[in-house]
Amino acid sequence: MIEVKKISKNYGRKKILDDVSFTANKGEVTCLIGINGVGKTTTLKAIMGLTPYKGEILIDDQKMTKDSYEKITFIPDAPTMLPQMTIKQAMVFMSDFYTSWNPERANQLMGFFKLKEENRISELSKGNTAKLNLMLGLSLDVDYVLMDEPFSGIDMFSREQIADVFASHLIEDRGVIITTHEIGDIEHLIDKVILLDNGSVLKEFNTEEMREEEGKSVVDVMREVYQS
Amino acid sequence: MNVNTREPVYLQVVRHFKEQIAIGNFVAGQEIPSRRELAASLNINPNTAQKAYKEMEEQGLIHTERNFPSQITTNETILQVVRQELILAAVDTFVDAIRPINVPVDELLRVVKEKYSEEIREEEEK
Amino acid sequence: MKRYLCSIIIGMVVILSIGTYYVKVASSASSLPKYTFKTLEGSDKELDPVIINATLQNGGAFYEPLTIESNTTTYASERSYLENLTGRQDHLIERLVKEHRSFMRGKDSISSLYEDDDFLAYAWVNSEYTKSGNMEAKFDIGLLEKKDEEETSFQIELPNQERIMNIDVRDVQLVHSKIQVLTMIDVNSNNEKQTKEVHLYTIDVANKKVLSDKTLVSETFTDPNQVDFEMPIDVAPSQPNSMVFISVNKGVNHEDGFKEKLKESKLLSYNYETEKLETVKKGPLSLDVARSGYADGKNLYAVEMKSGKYRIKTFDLSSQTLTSDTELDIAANKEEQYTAAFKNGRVYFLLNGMNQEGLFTYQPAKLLIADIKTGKTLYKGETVINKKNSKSFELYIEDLEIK
Amino acid sequence: MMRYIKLVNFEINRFSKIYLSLLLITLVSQFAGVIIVTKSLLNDARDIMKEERLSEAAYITNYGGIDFNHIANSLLFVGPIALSAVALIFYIFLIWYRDWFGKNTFIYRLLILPTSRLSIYLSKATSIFLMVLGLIAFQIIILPMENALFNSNVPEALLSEMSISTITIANPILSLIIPSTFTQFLISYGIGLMIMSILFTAIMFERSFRIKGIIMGLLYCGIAAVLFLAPVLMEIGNFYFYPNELFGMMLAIGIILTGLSVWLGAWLLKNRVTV
Repeated sequence: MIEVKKISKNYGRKKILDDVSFTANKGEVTCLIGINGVGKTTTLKAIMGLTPYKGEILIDDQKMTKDSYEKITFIPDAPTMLPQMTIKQAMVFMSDFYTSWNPERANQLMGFFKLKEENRISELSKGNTAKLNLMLGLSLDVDYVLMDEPFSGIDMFSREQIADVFASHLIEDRGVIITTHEIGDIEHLIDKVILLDNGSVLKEFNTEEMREEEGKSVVDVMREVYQS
Repeated sequence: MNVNTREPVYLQVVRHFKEQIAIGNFVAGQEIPSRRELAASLNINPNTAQKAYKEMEEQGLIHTERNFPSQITTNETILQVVRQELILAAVDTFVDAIRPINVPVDELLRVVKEKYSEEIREEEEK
Repeated sequence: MKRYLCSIIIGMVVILSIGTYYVKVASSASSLPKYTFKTLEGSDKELDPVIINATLQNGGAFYEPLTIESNTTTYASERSYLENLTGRQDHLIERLVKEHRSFMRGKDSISSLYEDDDFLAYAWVNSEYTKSGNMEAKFDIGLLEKKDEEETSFQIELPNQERIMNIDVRDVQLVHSKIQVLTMIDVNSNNEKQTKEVHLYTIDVANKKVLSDKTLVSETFTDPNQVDFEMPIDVAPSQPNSMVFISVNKGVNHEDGFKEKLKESKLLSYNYETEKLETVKKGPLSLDVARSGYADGKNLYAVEMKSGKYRIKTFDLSSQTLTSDTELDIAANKEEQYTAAFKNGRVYFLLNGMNQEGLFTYQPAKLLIADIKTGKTLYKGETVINKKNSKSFELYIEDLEIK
Repeated sequence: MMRYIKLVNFEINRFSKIYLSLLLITLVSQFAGVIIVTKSLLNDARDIMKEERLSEAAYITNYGGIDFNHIANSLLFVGPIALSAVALIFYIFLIWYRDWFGKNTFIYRLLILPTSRLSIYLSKATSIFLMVLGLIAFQIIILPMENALFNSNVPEALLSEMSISTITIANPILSLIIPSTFTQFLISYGIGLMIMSILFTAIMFERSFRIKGIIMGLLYCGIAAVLFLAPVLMEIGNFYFYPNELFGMMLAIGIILTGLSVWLGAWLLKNRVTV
């Protein structure tokens, strides 16, 4: 379980996060939703220790250490490997540094995404870059996967592919936190929604419960919340 | 399966299964896909698949023995009930839609019979 | 493994190449020529107190300082880093630092020091120039009572400093518990006239006061006239001396402005005890020689070159008479430069070939040690090099120090 | 530890193309320098001998022999050394900023590696330092070859042969990069290491606090400089130290400053840096 406890963050005078708290369970897909610039990415960075913050974040009841990076991985929406590397070299790099690297899954995903080992990262399209990120991130045998806007700016077919992989490779005992501002593609895939606005949590709910009890889709709730 | 985002997804999965059983795509005792396979094939969250399986087990539609893949129940009664349920649910919707037109029952049955046979014939011709 | 090739190669090359280089450097000091004195006459024991500081030069490009002590050559590169950091130090200062480390802090000018059995005294003028070009100066005074290591240190303003442009401490004495500071001064002037003065300051250490500022000599002149004050080399600068010599040389600058032509000169003596300033009678002493002589408070020694030989003249200060005039057993040679030292009743006399432009032939340096009074040769020797192929090496003698 | 070595190797491989070019430029330029400058020196000497009708021996007496120092002072010889120095100093900054800037944000990957941030910090420092030493080692290797080439190109009568250590002592730039004793080597490159760690820490300040961080970084450099030079500055203020005391103090301050900078830099990288 990832516990985010009252974290706050300022850039200068601007408040990015203000007392944000939520939990994300293993085996669940938690989605941080909000219109752009509400601190979704900052929250993920805070969890990964990529930005300082006030408050506390615990991963399985423990603070982040270097070994946590074998347990939790981050898939940002920009390439995380050097542009001059080939995909092959990127994979070698991953297997060099992570004991949790799973080469079989990597090969499987490579095939599925039709990525070629000899392609250079700098030459990849936006969609293929997202696929590469996904491939690298999901090929680690980790407990938690954090994804930042995996669908933004990607063509429809790639989105479908990614959503497919998302469903088939997010094994039930992993915890997933995903940020997005376009819920459409994955609405039926997520368990829990954290609605963020202006750096604070507006609403937190379970999607199936919301459907069962109120008959509302996530988009309905968003509309309600943001338009009121 | 087309997912309706305003209705709990697990219930939609259960209904999907029931439809498959009623049609005969799933027969008694048949092994069904694992939760992960199901999630992947329906493009849904594995948790939802899990929940749907749990619901179906509670309803007696499937049963799981330890370390074996889940199977469609062999209990004919339950299978019949599923069929009945589906028929009844469809008929309910139909009745609800036709009731305001105030058609005499005999005429309605005749039209239904004609239409239904025609559709079957057309399907068979294809 | 292939991926690590680059790093492994760099690592190996770094260790091997740099390692080998410095191992070679460490052993290469021994490849520099070693100078030793070959005894031609007398006993090598006489060599023991002799320290020669010199520089080895090779073809105008390479300098390597060296010291010949106890007849062994040591190059600076052979000494430890810390030893080189301290640098060459006068033997006396080295001893004083060892004995009175805290007092000696920052005191490295030997003519500013005075030492007797009970006291160690120090006087120095700390001067700075303000933006307007005026000098601001303070005396740095220190007195150490050796018995109980009691130290008095203070600063006092230099009296009449506004009229001074430049000040140089030349001798320090402790007379009746007062520090006497002999200084040479350039006086500030706005016009053509220049004034040079010799001042004696008397400082009361107990009351931290300047008791008196006495002008011993004052000379005013205008260009092209020139006046210089000179003092004989003090062979024991920190020892108690009751008498000092000051030669006053008046001359006219040549038009090229460089060498002066001597017009008039006199030799003055000052006695700290009696506070008397006297002009030394010219009679027995050639002034020219006295100017470049050596004094130890009792005697003035002068080196003279006469009919192909070097002579040492000893002049008694209190009686103002010539007490001896002896000939050294060494041939005089204008191409060679002498360095002399007077100590232990001996004269140490080192002759070395002057650097003649482009003439790279090895000439040995010659060392003579003789009794001052009798002129009797106690030791005579010359340098030999342990290397044959060292025609391009030249030795520059910087100073001759006697322990 | 293994990951630290892998990171060092990774950083070196990343710079290897530029690094190899630097080595190649040095090699070509210096050897070209030896050949070209030797030729022109010999021509000059022959011209003078012709004009003044001097024998070789007389030429040597009047003008001195032709020595390697002439080569070592030429632009073709010193230029590549300066180029390499500038490149590596520039790389102290680039080694960090290249991870942040551009479309590819490698810093994300670097900071989520299962290794301590200190290793990341140290691996970058180590790789730069190793590459600096590599260049020095390379110069030490090719210098004797260049000297041998020079000696074989100059007629013996005109040649004033110099040993390698003499060459390095006589040339100001060579004596700077190849100190004359091993102790001096340790001290010089120790100071280099200290300066690099201070610069790294200043960069970490900037990366942590951006514009405010630039001021903090500059302030840190200033404070470090004042601290390191404090014993010397005290001497200006009329407090005198013995040379060995001065050395001891600067050594101690230098070690403390280096340690502090590494610690602070790694701490900032761990706790304050924003990507």
